[in-house]
Amino acid sequence: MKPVSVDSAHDMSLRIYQTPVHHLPDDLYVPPQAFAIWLEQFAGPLDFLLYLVKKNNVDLTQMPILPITEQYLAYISELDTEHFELAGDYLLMASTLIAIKTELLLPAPETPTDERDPKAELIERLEAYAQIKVVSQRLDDLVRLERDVFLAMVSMPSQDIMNAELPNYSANLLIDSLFKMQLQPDYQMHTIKIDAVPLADRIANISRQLSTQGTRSFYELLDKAQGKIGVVVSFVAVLELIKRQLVGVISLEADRYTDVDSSDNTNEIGALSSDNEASTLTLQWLA
Amino acid sequence: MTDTYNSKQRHEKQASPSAALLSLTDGQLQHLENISKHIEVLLHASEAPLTAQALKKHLSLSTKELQQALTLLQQRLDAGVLHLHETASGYRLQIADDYSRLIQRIFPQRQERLSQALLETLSVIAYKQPVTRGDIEQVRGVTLSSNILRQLFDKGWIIEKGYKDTLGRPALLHTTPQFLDAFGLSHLDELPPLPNMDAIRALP
Amino acid sequence: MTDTYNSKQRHEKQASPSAALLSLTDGQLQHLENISKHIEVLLHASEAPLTAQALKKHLSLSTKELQQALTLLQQRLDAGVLHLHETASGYRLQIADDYSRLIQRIFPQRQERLSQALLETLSVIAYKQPVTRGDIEQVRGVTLSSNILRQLFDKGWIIEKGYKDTLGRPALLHTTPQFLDAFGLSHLDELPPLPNMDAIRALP
Repeated sequence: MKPVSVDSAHDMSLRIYQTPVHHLPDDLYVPPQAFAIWLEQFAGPLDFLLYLVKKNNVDLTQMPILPITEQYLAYISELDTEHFELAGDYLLMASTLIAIKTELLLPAPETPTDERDPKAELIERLEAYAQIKVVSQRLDDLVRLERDVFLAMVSMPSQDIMNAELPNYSANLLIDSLFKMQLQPDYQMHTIKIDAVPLADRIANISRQLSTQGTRSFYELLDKAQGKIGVVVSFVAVLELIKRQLVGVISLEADRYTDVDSSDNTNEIGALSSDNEASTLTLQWLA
Repeated sequence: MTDTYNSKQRHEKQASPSAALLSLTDGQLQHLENISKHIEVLLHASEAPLTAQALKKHLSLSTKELQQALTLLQQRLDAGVLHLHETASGYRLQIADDYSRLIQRIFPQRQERLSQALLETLSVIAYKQPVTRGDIEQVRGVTLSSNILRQLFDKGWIIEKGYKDTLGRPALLHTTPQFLDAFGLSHLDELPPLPNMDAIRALP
Repeated sequence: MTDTYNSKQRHEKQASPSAALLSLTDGQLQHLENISKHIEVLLHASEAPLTAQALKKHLSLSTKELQQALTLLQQRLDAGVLHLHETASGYRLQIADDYSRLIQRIFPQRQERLSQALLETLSVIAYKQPVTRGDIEQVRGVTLSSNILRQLFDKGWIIEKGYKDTLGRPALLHTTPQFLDAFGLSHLDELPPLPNMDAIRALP
């Protein structure tokens, strides 16, 4: 993970994608494809800038912005368009550097402005980042569970005995889990609150139904066992899916409602539909 | 608490040469004691059950050493709550059956609830089998915790069979007939059709 | 890695009243022995460390009974390879650190390595908490990949709690007790110190 590995790759002969790499010269010329890989060693543009500062052998506060900008841009220009995705953050930094450079080249304004000195700001960010980088190393040096010490794993008592009360699982649980994996912005999945009907589960379940069946009415998507709260959560789930453009509304047909099995739960559902026309919301999978 | 404990008896019968241990010198016994501790460590650390073969290979043991050390291990475990369980796929350490009620009482959800991480891992194995650990990590985008694999092995839902012919020859994971049973399937073909994940993933 | 493992020492110190066990009758000792086995079962069966509080509640124990039973448990474990470890969020059973190298050698896949990106993200959260995703991106100068956050959530090392009162009310991230557990810390105060800025400026 250290930039020196460019040099340490020196004595190897290897092939990165289509480009044979017999040796990497010290002046850091790297073939374009290999460059993308080389860049991946850095945790980002700030890390890369730190490397350049260090390479120029200067104190961070004395950072010579002009040569460093030149060097930075020279490296980044090596990136071919295929790797723009990787380059996004690097390009953003490039534009910051160019802005700073431009500012430095322009004559100083006669009246001092309120704006902060962008160079000072950049140095501050570099310092803050360098601090985090050092401390992340220190964190990594701590004795860590599952790297330096290990939990003891044991099996539960015999399956037969424990299984006596085991429920059977539906295979749809598997599919729903895959949907969740793909659909959930997972950092929300872990919010701690007790939902009678978890939204994430409804989203996954409705996605599965719609993606396999194409079109369904809102009513058909409900899990009748979940009661009123289930209707509300399902509605929010549908809105979320519409927002993500996974699901579209086909029609609000009038009076289809009565076609739907009008047994036990309809009262509850009916009570929620806002007006007497009892129009049906029909949804379609768009993905 | 223990009398009906058949696999223990089975082990003791097979290992009845515990008398044979009596004829060993202190030095030899100490050596075996160390081996038995190493075996205990590996059984605690392994995701999948370990075969006699694997134990012998990892610790460079003869068959006799292994048997003697396993006998010692079982003797030591008898003082606690674990026992050495031999399954078709190898040895593992297991909480004695007598404690199943205690566990059920205190962690009732432990049996029923399958965590999202466990389900995702299982789904990837079920749909893409055979897969390596690395494949699963690739699909899920996170490192796989040993604990999850261990749980899947414990439930008997997955097994290791064969190796992928790449660097490190990682073991290949498959689902088992017990997995099909637990999910009410009679054949892998009956798994619900996989939605088009690429389409979903590609969406903004 | 091994000898300086202070919480081990801490536990041993605290559990020194093993002498007190000598004055007990056989019946009392048998009773404590059973309790210690139940504790062992619960610690093995639990997905997370168990606090003294939880153990007392589950097994209806007095503080004194718990302490005595834990002492007995550690004595019994000493004959084998496990160690009773007290962490920020309770007791857990782990393999004694003397055997770490053996495990690393035989099951290299159990050694979880964390990428620099993940460690940096975790550091920002740990040292600057509570932070938003935007704060992390600002410090690191990189778009935050959802895989990294997902991994941190998956491990239970971070949680979302509360919102920042700015545009969009972004969620605030905090570290959890599991994070402390995983890094062998009992309190956030014990995090390694931040390097001072002068040292940072004069980079090596």
